Amino acid sequence: MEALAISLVNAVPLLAGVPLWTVTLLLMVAVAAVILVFALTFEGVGSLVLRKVAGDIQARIGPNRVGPNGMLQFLADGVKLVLKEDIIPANADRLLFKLAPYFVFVGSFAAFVVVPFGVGLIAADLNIGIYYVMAVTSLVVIGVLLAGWASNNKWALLGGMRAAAQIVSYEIPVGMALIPAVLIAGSLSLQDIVRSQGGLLGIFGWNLFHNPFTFFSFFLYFTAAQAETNQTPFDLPEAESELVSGYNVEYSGIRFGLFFLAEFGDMFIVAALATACFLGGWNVPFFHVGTLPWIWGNLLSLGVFLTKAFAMVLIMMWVRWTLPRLRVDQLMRMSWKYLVPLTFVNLLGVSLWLLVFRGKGIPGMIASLFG
Amino acid sequence: MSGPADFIFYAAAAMTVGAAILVAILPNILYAAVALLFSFAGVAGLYVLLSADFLAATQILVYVGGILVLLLFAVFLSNRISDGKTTNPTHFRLPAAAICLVLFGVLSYAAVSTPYAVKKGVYLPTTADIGELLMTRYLLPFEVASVLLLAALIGAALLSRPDRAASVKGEMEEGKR
Amino acid sequence: MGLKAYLNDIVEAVVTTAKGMRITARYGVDPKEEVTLQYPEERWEIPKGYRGFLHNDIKTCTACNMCVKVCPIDCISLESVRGADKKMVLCSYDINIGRCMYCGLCVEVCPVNSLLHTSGYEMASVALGELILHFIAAEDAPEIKARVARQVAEAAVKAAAQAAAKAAEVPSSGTAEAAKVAEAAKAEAAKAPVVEPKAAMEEAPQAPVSEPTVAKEGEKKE
Amino acid sequence: MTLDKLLVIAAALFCCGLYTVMTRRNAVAVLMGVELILNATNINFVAFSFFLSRVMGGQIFAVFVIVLAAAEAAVALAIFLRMFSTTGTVEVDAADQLKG
Repeated sequence: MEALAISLVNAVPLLAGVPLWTVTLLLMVAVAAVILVFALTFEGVGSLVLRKVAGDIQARIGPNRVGPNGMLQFLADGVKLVLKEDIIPANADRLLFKLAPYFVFVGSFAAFVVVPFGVGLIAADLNIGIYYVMAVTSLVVIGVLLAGWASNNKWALLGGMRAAAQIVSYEIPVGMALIPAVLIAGSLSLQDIVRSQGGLLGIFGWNLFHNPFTFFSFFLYFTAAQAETNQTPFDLPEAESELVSGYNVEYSGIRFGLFFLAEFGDMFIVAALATACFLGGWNVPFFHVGTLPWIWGNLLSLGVFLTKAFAMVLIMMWVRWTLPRLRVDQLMRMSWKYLVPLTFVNLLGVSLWLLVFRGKGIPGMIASLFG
Repeated sequence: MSGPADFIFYAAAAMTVGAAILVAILPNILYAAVALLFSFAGVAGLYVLLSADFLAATQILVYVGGILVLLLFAVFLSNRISDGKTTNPTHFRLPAAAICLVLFGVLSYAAVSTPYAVKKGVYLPTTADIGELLMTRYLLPFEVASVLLLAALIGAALLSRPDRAASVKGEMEEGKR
Repeated sequence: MGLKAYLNDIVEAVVTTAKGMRITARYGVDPKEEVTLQYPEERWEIPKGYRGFLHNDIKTCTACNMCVKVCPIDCISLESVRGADKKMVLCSYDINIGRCMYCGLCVEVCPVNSLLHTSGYEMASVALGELILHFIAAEDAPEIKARVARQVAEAAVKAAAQAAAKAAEVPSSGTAEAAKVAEAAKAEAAKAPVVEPKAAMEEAPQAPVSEPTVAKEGEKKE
Repeated sequence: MTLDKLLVIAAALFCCGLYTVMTRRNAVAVLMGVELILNATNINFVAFSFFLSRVMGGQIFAVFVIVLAAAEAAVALAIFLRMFSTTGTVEVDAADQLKG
C-alpha cells in the first residue's frame, strides 16, 4: 500500500506537500470503501440470484415484479431492511444485542481484504493470507453466540449455541482441506498460491488436478466450508422449521441486514478461497496475464476470477436448494467422523506425494514426458 | 517509525489495557468476556507491530475463535438462563487492588530502569522461520505440545461427558418408584 | 462400524447427492417446468358450482325471509315493509361475508333464485365492518320506507274513493256506517300525502287503514 | 514504540489479570484472569524477541504458551461443567470438599 502511495505522490505533483502516511491512510480507506461497495453489491445481487435459482430449481419463477424481470428486487429489499424499525426486545441485553451483528459483519467482511481479485488487485497481500482468513472468520462465532444470548429468547440461544458448535467443529476440516494448496505453493499468501497454479498447463495446472488427493481435497473443502458458513443443508443454526430463525430471530431492520449481508459475504469468501486455492484463481488458461499492460491484465484476471467465483457460488446455491437439512447429531458425526479423518488422510497423502514426486503433479509429469 | 505506526501502537495499547481493566472490574461476566475479546484483539495488534504476523493470526484464531468461545459456552452452561443476569461476585477487592498497584509499580520501574541492549528489530515475515524452527530445533517441544493437546482433548471430552454410572443409577431409582 | 460400512456411507452420500443435484439441475435449466401462475394477471379457471361471495338480486328478491331463517350462523339480515300491493318491499339486505361459511343453504332455499353464489373470492379490508355487504345502501332505507308508505297511502285513498263511489252508486245499501267509513277513509287520504317522509315513517305504524308490517325477524345486529 | 513501553503494557495486563484472579469468585472469570496473565507474558516474549535479537525463540515460546492456554482452557472448562453438575455452582469457594 505504501508503494502505491509513493507512486501516487510521484504521479500527482499536487500531493507532494502531504505527508506520505496521510496519503497511505487515505488510500487504505479508499481501498476499503471499494471492497465494501463490491461486497455490498455482490450481496445484493447474490440475494436476487439466490432467489431466482431457488425459483428455477423449485419450478417457480422467483421475484419478477420490481423492475424489469425482477432485477431491482434487491434494491427494494435493501431499502426495506434499512427503513424497518429496529426493535430491541424488552428483556434483551441491550449492549450485547447491539454489538453482536457488528462482530458477525466484521468477521465476514475482513476476509475480503486478502481475496486475490486479479494480478495486482488485492487489498493486502498478507504473507499469512489463508491463516488470516481462518482467524478473522472466527469472529463470526463470537457474534453469533452473543446474538443468541443477548436476544433472551430460547430459540435464539439454541441457534447461537448450535452455530458456535458447528462453526468451531467445521473450522478444522476447512483448514486441513486448504493445507494441500499451501503445501504445493510453499506459501500461505493467496497471491503466491494463485501464482503457483499458472503456467502453460492450462486448467491442468490448477491444484484441483494436481494429484488425486488435491482433487478430493477440493470437494472436502467445499463440503466443510458450506457447513462452516451455515448454508443449507447445514443451516441448523437457523433451521426455520424448528428454531424459527435461530440466533437472528429477534433482529429486525438494519441489524438483521448485517447478519444477512454477512451470510452472503461468507458465501463469496468460501467461493473465492475455493477458486484461489484449487481452481487457479485469476489465471487465464494457456496465457500469461503478466505480459499484458497493467490495466488490461488486471481487468482480464478480475473477470476470470469473478467468473470462477460466481460459478462456485452458483454451485453452492444449487446444493443449497437440493439437499434436505441434516439433524444435529448427523451434522456433528459428519464433521468429526467423516470430514476430519478424511482431510487428515488427504493431507498425509498430499505430503507423501509431494515428497515422493518432488512437488510435481500428474499433469506436470505428463508434460515433462513430452519435453 | 513515524506518525501512523505510533498512533496504531498507542491505540492497540490503550485497547489492550483498557479492556483488561474492564475485565477486572465489570460486574457482568458476559461483558467481561466481551472486554476480553477486545483485549485479545489489542494484543494481536501489538504482535503485528512487533513483526509477529503469524503469532497475531494465531492469537485471534486460538484465543478469540477457541478459548473465548469455550469461555462463553462455560458461562452459558453454568448459569441458569432464567436468571437473566449473569452475576460475577468479587471479594477482597481493596487488598487485591493494593497488591496489584504495588506490583505494577515495581514491574514498571524495573522495566523502565533496566538498560537493555536494544537492537532495532526488522520487519520480516516470520511464518517460514517459525515453521522451520518448529520442525528442526524445537521439534521435541512441538511433539510434546501435540501430545499434551491430545491428552487435554481426551481429558476434556471424558470430563464433560454425562456420568453414565450416575444416570443409570438414577434411572433405576426412578424405576423403583 | 467396520471400514467397509464407513466407506459405503461415504460413497452413498456422494451418489445420492449427485442424483439429487441432477434432478434439481433438470428443473433449473428447463423453464417449461414452471408452474407459477402470475396471479393478478392470470387466474385459475373457476370450477362450475363454485361457491364464491353471495349476491342478492334485490330486484327479484321477494323478501320472503327464508334465507335469514335457514342461515346457520345468522350472517344474513334483512328488513322489509309491506307494500301497497300487499307484497314485501326490501328496505335493507345485509350479508356479513366475514362470517359466512359458504354452505350454500340460503341459495338452495331461495324460491326466486335471486340469491346466488358469484365466483368472486378476493376481498381485503382494514376494518371488520367493511366485510358486511350492503345490497341496499343504509341511507336509502328511510327513503324506501317513506316511498312505500306514500304508495300505501295513495292506494288507500284510491280504495276509499272507489268505496265512496260505490257507496254513492248504490244509495239503497248506504247505511250510516258505510258512510262513516268512507268519510274516515277520505279524511285519512287527505292527510296522508301531505306529511313529510320522516313524519310518515313515524306515523305509518299508527295509520289505522294501512299499517305496514315491519319485518323484524332478521334484524340481528352485532 | 519502545521496549520499556511494551513492558509497562505487559505489566499492566499482568496486574489486571492478577486482580481478576484474586477477586473473582466465579471460576470462569478466574480463568479469564489467567488468560490475561498468559497474554502479558506473551507480549514480553515477543517484545524481547523483536528488540533484543532476531532469534525467533521468543515467538516460538509464545506459540507454545498459546497452545498450553488452549489445552488448559479446554480442561478447565470441562472441570467447571463437572463442578456445576455436582455442586450447582461454579464459584471457586464452593469447591471445598477436600477441606479437612
